[in-house]
Amino acid sequence: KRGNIKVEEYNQAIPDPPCSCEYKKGFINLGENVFPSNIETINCSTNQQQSCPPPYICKESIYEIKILRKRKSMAEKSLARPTDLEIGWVAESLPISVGCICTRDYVI
Amino acid sequence: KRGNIKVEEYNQAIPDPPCSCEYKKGFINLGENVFPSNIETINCSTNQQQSCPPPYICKESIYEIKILRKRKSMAEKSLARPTDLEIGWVAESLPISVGCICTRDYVI
Amino acid sequence: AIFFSVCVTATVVSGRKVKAMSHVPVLQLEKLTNSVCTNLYFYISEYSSTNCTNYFWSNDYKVSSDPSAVQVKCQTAGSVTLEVGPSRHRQLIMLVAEHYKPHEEISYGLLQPGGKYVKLSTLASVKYTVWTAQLSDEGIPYKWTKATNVPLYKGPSSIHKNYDIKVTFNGNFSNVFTNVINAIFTWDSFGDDDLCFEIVHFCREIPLYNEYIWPTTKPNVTIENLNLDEECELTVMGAYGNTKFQYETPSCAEHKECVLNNLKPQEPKNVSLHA
Amino acid sequence: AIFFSVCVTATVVSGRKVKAMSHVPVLQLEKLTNSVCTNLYFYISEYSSTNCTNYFWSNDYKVSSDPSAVQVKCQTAGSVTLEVGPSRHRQLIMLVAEHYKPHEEISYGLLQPGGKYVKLSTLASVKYTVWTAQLSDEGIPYKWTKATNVPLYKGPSSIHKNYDIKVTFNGNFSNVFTNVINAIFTWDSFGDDDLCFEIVHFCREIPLYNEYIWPTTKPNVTIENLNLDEECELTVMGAYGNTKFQYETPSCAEHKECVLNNLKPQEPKNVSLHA
Repeated sequence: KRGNIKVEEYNQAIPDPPCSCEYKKGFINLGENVFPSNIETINCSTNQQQSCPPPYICKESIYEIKILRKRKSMAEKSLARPTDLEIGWVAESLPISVGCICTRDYVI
Repeated sequence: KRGNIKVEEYNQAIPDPPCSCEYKKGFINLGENVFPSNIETINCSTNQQQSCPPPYICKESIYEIKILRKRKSMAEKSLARPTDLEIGWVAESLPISVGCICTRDYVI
Repeated sequence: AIFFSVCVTATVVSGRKVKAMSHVPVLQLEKLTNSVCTNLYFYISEYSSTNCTNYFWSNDYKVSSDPSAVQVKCQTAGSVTLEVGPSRHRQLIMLVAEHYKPHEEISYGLLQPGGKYVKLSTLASVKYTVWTAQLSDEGIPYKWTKATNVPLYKGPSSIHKNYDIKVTFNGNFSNVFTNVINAIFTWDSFGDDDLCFEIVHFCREIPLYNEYIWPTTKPNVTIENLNLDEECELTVMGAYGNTKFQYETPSCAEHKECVLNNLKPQEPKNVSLHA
Repeated sequence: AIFFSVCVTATVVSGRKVKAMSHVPVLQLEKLTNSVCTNLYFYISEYSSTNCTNYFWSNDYKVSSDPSAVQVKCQTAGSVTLEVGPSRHRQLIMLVAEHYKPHEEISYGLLQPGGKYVKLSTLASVKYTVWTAQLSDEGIPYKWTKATNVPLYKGPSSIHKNYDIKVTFNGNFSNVFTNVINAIFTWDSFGDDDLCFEIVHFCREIPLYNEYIWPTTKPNVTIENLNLDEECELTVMGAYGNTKFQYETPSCAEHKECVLNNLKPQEPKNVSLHA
């Protein structure tokens, strides 16, 4: 497997940090009536990873982005948006995964 | 210092994972002519942190979000945007920090 | 040949109104008509736009004799917030500038019946006059009134003052997981030039929330659905600058019912840690 | 009294044009006029909108006798991509529907001189007719032409086919840090119903990039500024579904000059690790 950080083989032969998590990048396609229409996401390759042993586990770290969607009716509530933006667009928040971190494994 | 994860004192007395990074949340205010106008960011409290000893260091993990800004002239290049969105708005990408992770310390 | 419907609009439009707007290019007047007649679709159920477009400019106007009818409450480089005498009818409030570039529009707001405040976007160093009108059920403006002038924006206040922010909590402290804690923030206003605010709030586990606070001498905001043992931050942005207020939500430990609820039998996990 | 300028528009407008558009509500016609006359500000330097607004509908129209003038190249649930005979003049291409709700607009695109393709937004299950016109330097449409009809969208193809994606690289392989590697992707099109594509690309260290590929029988895209030793992914979205293509950029090890450039003297760091 190629080092996931490009310079590894050349000038710093340091192992991965003890609790790093392998991840895969993907994207969500929200279609033509949403801005942005394609959004990058990061998923943990598998939850239980070797370099993040129990009681820890690799978990996706969530970040909430703001998106604009075409309005269907006035009933739809919009988050704060620029005064000048046409009323036909509604602002919403969308939680996405932007990382994969080694953290406590909660049994909730 | 209060545990930064709320249940710590009650049913799972597990220490922080060996290489976790302390972080502070903040935000950037981009003003009224940009959507979204306020964007959450995460900064590492300090780079060299006790729980992420050398040769590792806490580093901000960058994610690129898409924003809309009022167009000033036709010369401005726009990223992909919905066909119906007024031409008066330009789509751009903005790298922001969405996490603080313990990783190799490159001397580049 | 006559393009019938457009001309109909023309003949009934009262000339007197035109003189007051005569300096405004037709494109901007028509863009206002279209934008209002389009957006009313979202405000009025079973609404037909034809009358709105045809008769938009068909009523007289007068110059307001009552200066308090419309008051400039707050200004920033890019906006002005106005207080308008509330009315039982829907109201149109607009800013008419001295000149327009083709891509610029007449900035306007629609107030539902009883609405008092509207925030309109402005361009720096442009002088505006406020016009108001009431809207019939078909969206046709009447009682056009030429109201106050908007003074040129003097820039942000040069002196920075810290807002004295206070927080109180209410909600359900009984269980650490199902908590619905609300935080109520209040702070002082430094006077009539300090009535509008923007707030940004977030916690470690709760994403950013942002809200515009309409003009008030007793500014306050309530943030809902917080949890116990959280570290949070509220930033208040006002005429005298930004003030950051860091705080912690109540701890489960301080509330008997929360501690009792959480004394579940504790099965130890086999904790093994290897670097 | 007569609202002078608006009426001028009315009298010179040719009736014949109106009959073809007579089913379109005035609001939608005026919104089109205003939107075009506003946006031209961004297309034409020293442009005045007054003439554009006043004389927008002042020229005749004819029904196109040349079916190939405008061709429907691709359709999705929310859009149609048209190929238009290129012209030395700026062109206006628009979709006229059978009926409009107040908040709906005539979907249109402006093509700079020589432009061939335009993507217009559509509502599912609505029939459209394509109209084109050339624009004078003042933005006034002439040679209005009623061209082809847009067939109703038949839905995505039921069969899924994988696109056979190939990549080649060019650029500067000399140094692992300053690399400017470009990846050139080509894939096959499955025929005339498979000419438009959308691509999404990203690598471990390179953020998402997204682009619309205009109609072509030889689809290709070039992604610039990649670095060596990268793991990347290109997704091609076409009429026959999405195909994901995972690949690795060339490795520094495979390029002599890159390896030589990187043989810097290696000072060991005191590596101490404690859990």
